[in-house]
Amino acid sequence: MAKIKGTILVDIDKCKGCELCVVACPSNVIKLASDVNGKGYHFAYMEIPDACTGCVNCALVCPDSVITVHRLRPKSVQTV
Amino acid sequence: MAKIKGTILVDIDKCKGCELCVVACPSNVIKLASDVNGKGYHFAYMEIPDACTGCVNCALVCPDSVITVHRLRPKSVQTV
Amino acid sequence: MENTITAQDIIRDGELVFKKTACLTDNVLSYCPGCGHGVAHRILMEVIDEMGIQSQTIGVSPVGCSVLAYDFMNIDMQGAAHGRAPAVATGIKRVFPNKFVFTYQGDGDLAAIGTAETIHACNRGENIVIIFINNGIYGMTGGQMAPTTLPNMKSSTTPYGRDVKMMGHPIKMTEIVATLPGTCFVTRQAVHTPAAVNRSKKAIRKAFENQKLNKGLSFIEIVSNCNSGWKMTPVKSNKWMEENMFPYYPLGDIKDL
Amino acid sequence: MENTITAQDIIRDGELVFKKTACLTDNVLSYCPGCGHGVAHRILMEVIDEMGIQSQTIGVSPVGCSVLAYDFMNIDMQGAAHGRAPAVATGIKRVFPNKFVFTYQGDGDLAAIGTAETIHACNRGENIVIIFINNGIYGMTGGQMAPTTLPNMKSSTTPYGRDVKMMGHPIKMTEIVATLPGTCFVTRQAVHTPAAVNRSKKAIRKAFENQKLNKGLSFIEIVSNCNSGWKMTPVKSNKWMEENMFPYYPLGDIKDL
Amino acid sequence: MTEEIIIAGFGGQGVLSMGKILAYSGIMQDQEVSWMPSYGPEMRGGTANVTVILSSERISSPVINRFDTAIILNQQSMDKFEKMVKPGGVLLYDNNGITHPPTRKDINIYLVEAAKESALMGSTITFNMIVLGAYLQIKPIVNMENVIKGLKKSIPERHHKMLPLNEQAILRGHEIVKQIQETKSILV
Amino acid sequence: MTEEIIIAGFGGQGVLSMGKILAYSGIMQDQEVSWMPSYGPEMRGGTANVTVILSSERISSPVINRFDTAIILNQQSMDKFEKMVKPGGVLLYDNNGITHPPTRKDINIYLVEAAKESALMGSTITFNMIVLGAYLQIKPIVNMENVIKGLKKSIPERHHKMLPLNEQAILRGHEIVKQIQETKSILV
Amino acid sequence: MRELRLMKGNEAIAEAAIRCGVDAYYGYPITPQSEIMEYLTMEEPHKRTGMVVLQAESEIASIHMVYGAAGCGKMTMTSSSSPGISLMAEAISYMAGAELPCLIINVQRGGPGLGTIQPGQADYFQATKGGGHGDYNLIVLAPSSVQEMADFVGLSFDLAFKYRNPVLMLSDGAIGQMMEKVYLPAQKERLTDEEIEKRYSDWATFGKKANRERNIITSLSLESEVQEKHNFKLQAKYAKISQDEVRFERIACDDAEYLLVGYGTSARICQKVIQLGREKGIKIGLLRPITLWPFPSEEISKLANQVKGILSVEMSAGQMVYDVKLAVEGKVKVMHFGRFGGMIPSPDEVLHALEEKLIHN
Amino acid sequence: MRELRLMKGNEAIAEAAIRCGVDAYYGYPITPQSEIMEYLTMEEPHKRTGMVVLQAESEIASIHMVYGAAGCGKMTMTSSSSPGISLMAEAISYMAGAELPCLIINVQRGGPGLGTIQPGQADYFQATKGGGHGDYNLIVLAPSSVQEMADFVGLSFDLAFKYRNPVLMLSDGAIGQMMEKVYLPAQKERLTDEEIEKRYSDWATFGKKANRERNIITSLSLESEVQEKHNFKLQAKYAKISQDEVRFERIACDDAEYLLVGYGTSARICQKVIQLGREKGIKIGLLRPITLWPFPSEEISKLANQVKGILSVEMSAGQMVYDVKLAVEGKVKVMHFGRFGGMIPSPDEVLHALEEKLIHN
Ligand SMILES: Cc1ncc(C[n+]2csc(CCOP(=O)(O)OP(=O)(O)O)c2C)c(N)n1
Ligand SMILES: Cc1ncc(C[n+]2csc(CCOP(=O)(O)OP(=O)(O)O)c2C)c(N)n1
Ligand code: SF4
Ligand code: SF4
Ligand code: SF4
Ligand code: SF4
Ligand code: SF4
Ligand code: SF4
Ligand SMILES: [Mg+2]
Ligand SMILES: [Mg+2]
Repeated sequence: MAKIKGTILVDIDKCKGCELCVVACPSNVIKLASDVNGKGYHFAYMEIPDACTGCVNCALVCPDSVITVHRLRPKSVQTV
Repeated sequence: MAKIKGTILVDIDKCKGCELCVVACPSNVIKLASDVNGKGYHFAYMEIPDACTGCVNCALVCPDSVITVHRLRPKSVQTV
Repeated sequence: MENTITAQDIIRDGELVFKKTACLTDNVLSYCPGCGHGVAHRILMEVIDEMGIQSQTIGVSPVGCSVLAYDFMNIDMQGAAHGRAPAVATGIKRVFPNKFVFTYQGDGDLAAIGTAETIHACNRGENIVIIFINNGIYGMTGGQMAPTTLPNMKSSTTPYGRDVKMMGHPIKMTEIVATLPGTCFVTRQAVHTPAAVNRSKKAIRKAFENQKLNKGLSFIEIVSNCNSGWKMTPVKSNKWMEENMFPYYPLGDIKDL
Repeated sequence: MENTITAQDIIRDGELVFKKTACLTDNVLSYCPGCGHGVAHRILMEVIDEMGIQSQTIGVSPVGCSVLAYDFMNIDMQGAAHGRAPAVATGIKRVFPNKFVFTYQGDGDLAAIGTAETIHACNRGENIVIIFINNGIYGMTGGQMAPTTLPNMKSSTTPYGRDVKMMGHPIKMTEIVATLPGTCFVTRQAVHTPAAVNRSKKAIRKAFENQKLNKGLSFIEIVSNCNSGWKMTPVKSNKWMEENMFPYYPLGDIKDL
Repeated sequence: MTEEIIIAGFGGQGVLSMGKILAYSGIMQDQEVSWMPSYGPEMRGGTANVTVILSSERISSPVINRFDTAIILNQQSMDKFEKMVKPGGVLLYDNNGITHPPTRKDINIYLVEAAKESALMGSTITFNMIVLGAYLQIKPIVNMENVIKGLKKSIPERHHKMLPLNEQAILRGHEIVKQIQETKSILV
Repeated sequence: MTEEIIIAGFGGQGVLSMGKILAYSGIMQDQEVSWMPSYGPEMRGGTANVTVILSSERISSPVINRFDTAIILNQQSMDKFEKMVKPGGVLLYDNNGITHPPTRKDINIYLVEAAKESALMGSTITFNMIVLGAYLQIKPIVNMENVIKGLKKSIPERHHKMLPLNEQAILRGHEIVKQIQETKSILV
Repeated sequence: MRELRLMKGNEAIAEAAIRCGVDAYYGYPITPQSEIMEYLTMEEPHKRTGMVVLQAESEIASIHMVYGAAGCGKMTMTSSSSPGISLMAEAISYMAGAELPCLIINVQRGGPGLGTIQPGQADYFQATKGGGHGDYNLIVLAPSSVQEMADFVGLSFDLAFKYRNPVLMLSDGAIGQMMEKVYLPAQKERLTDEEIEKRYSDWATFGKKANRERNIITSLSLESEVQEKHNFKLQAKYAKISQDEVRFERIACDDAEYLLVGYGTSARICQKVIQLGREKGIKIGLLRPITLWPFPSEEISKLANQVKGILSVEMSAGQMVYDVKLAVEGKVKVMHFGRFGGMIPSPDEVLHALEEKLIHN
Repeated sequence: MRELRLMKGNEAIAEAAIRCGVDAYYGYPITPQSEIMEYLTMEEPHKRTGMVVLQAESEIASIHMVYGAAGCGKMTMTSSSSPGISLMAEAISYMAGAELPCLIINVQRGGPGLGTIQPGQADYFQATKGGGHGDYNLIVLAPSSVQEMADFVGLSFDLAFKYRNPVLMLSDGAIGQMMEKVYLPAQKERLTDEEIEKRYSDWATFGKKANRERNIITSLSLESEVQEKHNFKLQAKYAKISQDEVRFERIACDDAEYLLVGYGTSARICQKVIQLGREKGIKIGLLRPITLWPFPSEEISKLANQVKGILSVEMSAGQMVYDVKLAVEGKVKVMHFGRFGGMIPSPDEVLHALEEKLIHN
């Protein structure tokens, strides 16, 4: 099946490591880094980037609006 | 029929002539005087004293609590 | 023959069936002729008299025509600032939980400036009684619109009638406080007829009994007249009240736990 | 092969499906990690962006954690005193009847000190939108009891849990204002899951559409978390909210005229 | 010229509007005027009074406690204001409801039975105009023409049909005082 | 004797309680003390700091802007407080999260890797006690006995079972500094 | 030519407000000033000029409605009497902090507390020293005639917008309730929304335009440094106002040997005192502050060099007298005479007090 | 012996309140004083002494709850910070008018408006000149240490009941938030209802007993004459308090050539300034008013005869300085130095200001 592919960009300097995106992602794409950012937060990153469908769930629940989502529909879908 | 008899005392100096007792009396006992009291009010008085049954309706609605009511039950009734 | 019986005879031989309660002072009420405040005062004081709680009762008077209630009620009283009677009563009741505390407030006082204090005292379920005289107007200050002024009703600040588009609809505080868990008894009454007076008095009695039982806040609205503000004679104002106020503010118990 | 597609490919060839709205400034939100205020801010600004009304909108921020909302919302805003946002919004809307005006308030702000202003703005049917963030606590001042704090819930002024006998029950302002004729749309929502976020946003959109149509006051409660006040991680707080807040504050439309 | 007047009576007797007409009349005659009412909580049954000053100079205090003229229409006001009339001043009163008539010897006292007269005229609304007319006969500080102008100004348009009746009442007041003035040279 | 100290770091690092223990220790030693925290709206992620003064005399201003000692636990605090240490004073810091270490030459700087040490000790709650111990090794303004007393006073009864661990951490702090002091006579 | 009317002071304010093009009045009834709103509702200014008149649920709501509308650059006002003004204290401090132009009218009655509804002047401290918290100043105007009740409405708004500062008109029940002749100003057009957006584009909230940063109305700065900077700016503004906007009236001062200082109703009474005094050969003058803040300290200081004594006449237990003393700095004796609690001093007793306290003493 | 603790000023107030036998605290959260109510709720004083602690829905509700309980003769208090105190202005005027004893605590922050939550001293005018309407005075105490935060609770109630007058403790965020040693008073018993009914039977409301007239708590007199009489009575009381209750501390004044006047946190800083100054050879003294009303005018007037100049140090743009000037009456130069808007002056800059404004000038 032609799967929709997505990717997220996390503004890691502004991420507060709240983990809400982690639990909101249906594909378990996101994890918190063991490193911290300048403010001392374990920021979010794509642990399994391939699993991302670009469903925007993570972005919808991110309180700090630090997630940007792009989505690529497989050709077949795009041309329909 | 042995009728219950009543009578009212109006503190005419304090009566404000509001007429509420007049309309509340089921026996049409009360009227406002054409004279006025010290405050310029047409005070209430018993125009038909015989008709008073001492039902206290007038006293209940008098906003200024200036009506006192006495009642005499006919002997027959009193002794029952 | 019956018609030979004089008033003197009746007074001498009969029984005294109605007399002003001793819980009212002898001061002449400052209210306009026919104003419902007077009857409300009296039945409230009768209840206190009949329950024998004069020495344990503290009343709170508002700012409004009844600001001088303490001149007429023969009990210890505090005059609260405009709208704050429920807070004052809370302050009293919390330090004297076994005394009887009530507020007596007008519609401007209770439903406009005092909205927050009213709602929160009710919501906390303070063990007090609130007597709420709703005459649809600010009596004391000369007849301005109250939150309870009826649609299209004239007042000195709605000289062409209350325009609900501009000013909103009359607020029904009684229905609102009935929804709060802190109130145990919420009722709307009147004092314009003997029967209404008796019902109101019963309600007040129940409210104080509730207080004795620590049941929460009892809230008694009395729909009343303001002859001066409405610019009517007392008799006409009572009629107008029946015809116009009661349909909007229907009488009866709203909540009785 | 699909797995050869890189993030760069997707960004280049795909579409941008989510990006922070330009109606939010670039300032870092001052809220704690995971605080619902952030999401509420965003969807509110998205609606304004999508309706194209940024240049006609005036917001009113409260005193509470969202006191700095004007640092984050890229629109003209006024900071109101604690509890007075509905009065401030009334003042604005009456002189600018064709602009869009909203307030954004916390539960302490709206349901405690601001009770009178809330109820009367709703009752007058001011053509505004009220966004009411109910997190059951005073977030900003360090987690004191709010009028909406749940029974037995701990806060810094109810360290042993809210005793409803002493403090009364949590107040449901949303249900109260729904009874007032001045409100046209009253709903309770949340922002803790993608679906909830979408529903909240729809509600906000509807509220602003109502304002455009002069339908009266739209009131949107958002039940939210306060991780700091509740002393929980964001994830746990959302769970706790579902289990404890929602039963008391059930989500859904209460009134929709 | 300065004339300082108090008009005092019950709320419903048209005390304030009498003062207003007087003040407006003064304005029509290019005088300085001030009109200072008692005010209080709107509980009826109380007394109402108004201090009116007409002067050819800028008026300093609008609140005074000595008067050239007192127009008194009930007993409470008599009790309060009789003593405040300046020696040689005027006290004009209606005796309806007055239980203790004025007793001072150093002022000019006029009894005007305006209530009775207004009943005779068939309209109680003329009461205060009779009083006003009486006063203006005693102290013609404004001329009739300006009084009529003042009357017009202070009565709402929709009541202008009552103007002739009011004028008539003022004239009736004139006459009553004229009669008094003619019948007694020394006033009680 | 007067010692003016600032302790500054993130909200969660036990900055305020470290100050409190120090202050209580001072009391146990019959000193005058003041403990003045920064305070602000309860939004997390901000820095927290506390000024502690121990003195043999009555303390005048509890608010000061020059310190005998600065204990610094994050970069923001370093940026703000490094410059406020009096010449010849002490700056003690943990390097976790510090991107710009202190550069002043006129003060005595101690790097104490307390975060690392506390991880080694298996309990992050020892972090601030290690720092405290380190500080007290540098400036033994209160003796250990009184520190333990202060600790007891400032920790709620129910946490007293943690006292031995805390004591251990303080001693670990002592040691770390002792080592530093032994290995270098001139401090970086 | 301006229109001549016989009006109450309260009514004159209301009519002047309509004519000055005021955009909104928000208020709550209280004696002795309810006629302001009553007159306005009767006149239906929304039909005459589009002016908004709204009865709020409380004084607190009124003043915050004023805050909102003033923040939009609209000419906005409220009025109340003593207890109602006290309730506005927090908001007034906010408005001063947020630099919002507006007009607040206090038709004073006798306090403290519920007090009486009769005239008083005991809110002088509250008006001039800030009933609210923090360092701020209101511009305070004191009308002493019905004419000034009308005139000061326009003046107040001029000053309010010139300095972006709230203006308080400190009147009292006597001036509010009394009728006098008043020449009314001609009707001015209200500013259109476009004009407002143009004039006040640098601060007022009317919707963020693409060509400017968003405008924010606030009195908050969580950073003390920022707050202090803002306060320095406010203080500089107050210094400027103190320099440029002092207003007063000198009556019979040129040859005066004794000086009365009085404002509002007291100043009216003092005029009679001057007359009575001069009839007795006492050369009395009156300095009538028109602005109570800024206070005419300099003028009083000058007069202190000339006179033998100064009597501050107020319907209070003595409040303005301290500002007089501060101005005089001990140069001559400064005394106070007042009736209060709703009482109005008579000219006789003021003269008597002057003689007792300054001449025979 | 009294118990020694390390406590925040806010906590010290709360603990002292329990120990002094206070009957009720009603309050509403606001930084920087929320710890008072937090400490109280944590301590559960209803179990320790029967003291009532209730979180109200607003400051307005709190202060009116205080009104109610105080009217019952109970020892009642509330606390807040600047904006919250402004909201109480009407009620405070009512309480002064009704002569109710109570304690109100203002832990000041920087204003105006919402301002900052950092310490300030800009509510001096509000506290001493009456934020509310009408002629009244509060007794105002200014603690300058945690110890005094505790000690002044009892003192406040003593004064409040002695004079039947509200007492205001004017503290600030620095003293509220800082911890110091504090010796706590021993636990006192609360008065029983019977004791209260006996002590205050002539005025407090606790239910009308057969042997006395009803008691009424009010601040209203519709008759001006009656109101004025009441006001004269209040003024006489204030005069008595002014005479008997002035409190201050003299520090290093005996040989001082320059005088600092400062209260609360500023006074603490001034102590350091004295030290720094004397190190430089400048003989500085400090007069610390403990009662801000009544103000130690007489003592300052005396010191003005001795020193070369006076600097009023306040965390405000200059408020107390006017009372200093009134006391000094031009005898020596009086200047003001302040940081504000949440800023606290450093001892260095105060010394510098003193040198600039008084010595090199
Ligand atoms: C703070 C404050 N605002 C306004 C007033 C003026 N005021 C006195 S009574 C009143 C309203 C009275 O109306 P209501 O409560 O309905 O009582 P009523 O006179 O009708 O019985 C108002 C607005 C006041 N005394 N205090
Ligand atoms: C008059 C006044 N009283 C109290 C405060 C202190 N205060 C600031 S925010 C707040 C409550 C905040 O709670 P809420 O409205 O629920 O907002 P949240 O922080 O939870 O979002 C309080 C009491 C204040 N600033 N002003
Ligand atoms: S939801 Fe946003 S702020 Fe929270 S962890 Fe994810 S990206 Fe970071
Ligand atoms: S877009 Fe969807 S799938 Fe991708 S990370 Fe976000 S929630 Fe997960
Ligand atoms: S009801 Fe009472 S006051 Fe009214 S007329 Fe009758 S007796 Fe008089
Ligand atoms: S007692 Fe009854 S019958 Fe007698 S007068 Fe009164 S109402 Fe009429
Ligand atoms: S004004 Fe109205 S409410 Fe007040 S006393 Fe008169 S009738 Fe009653
Ligand atoms: S304190 Fe609570 S409401 Fe405030 S930002 Fe933090 S989590 Fe959000
Ligand atoms: Mg009413
Ligand atoms: Mg909240």
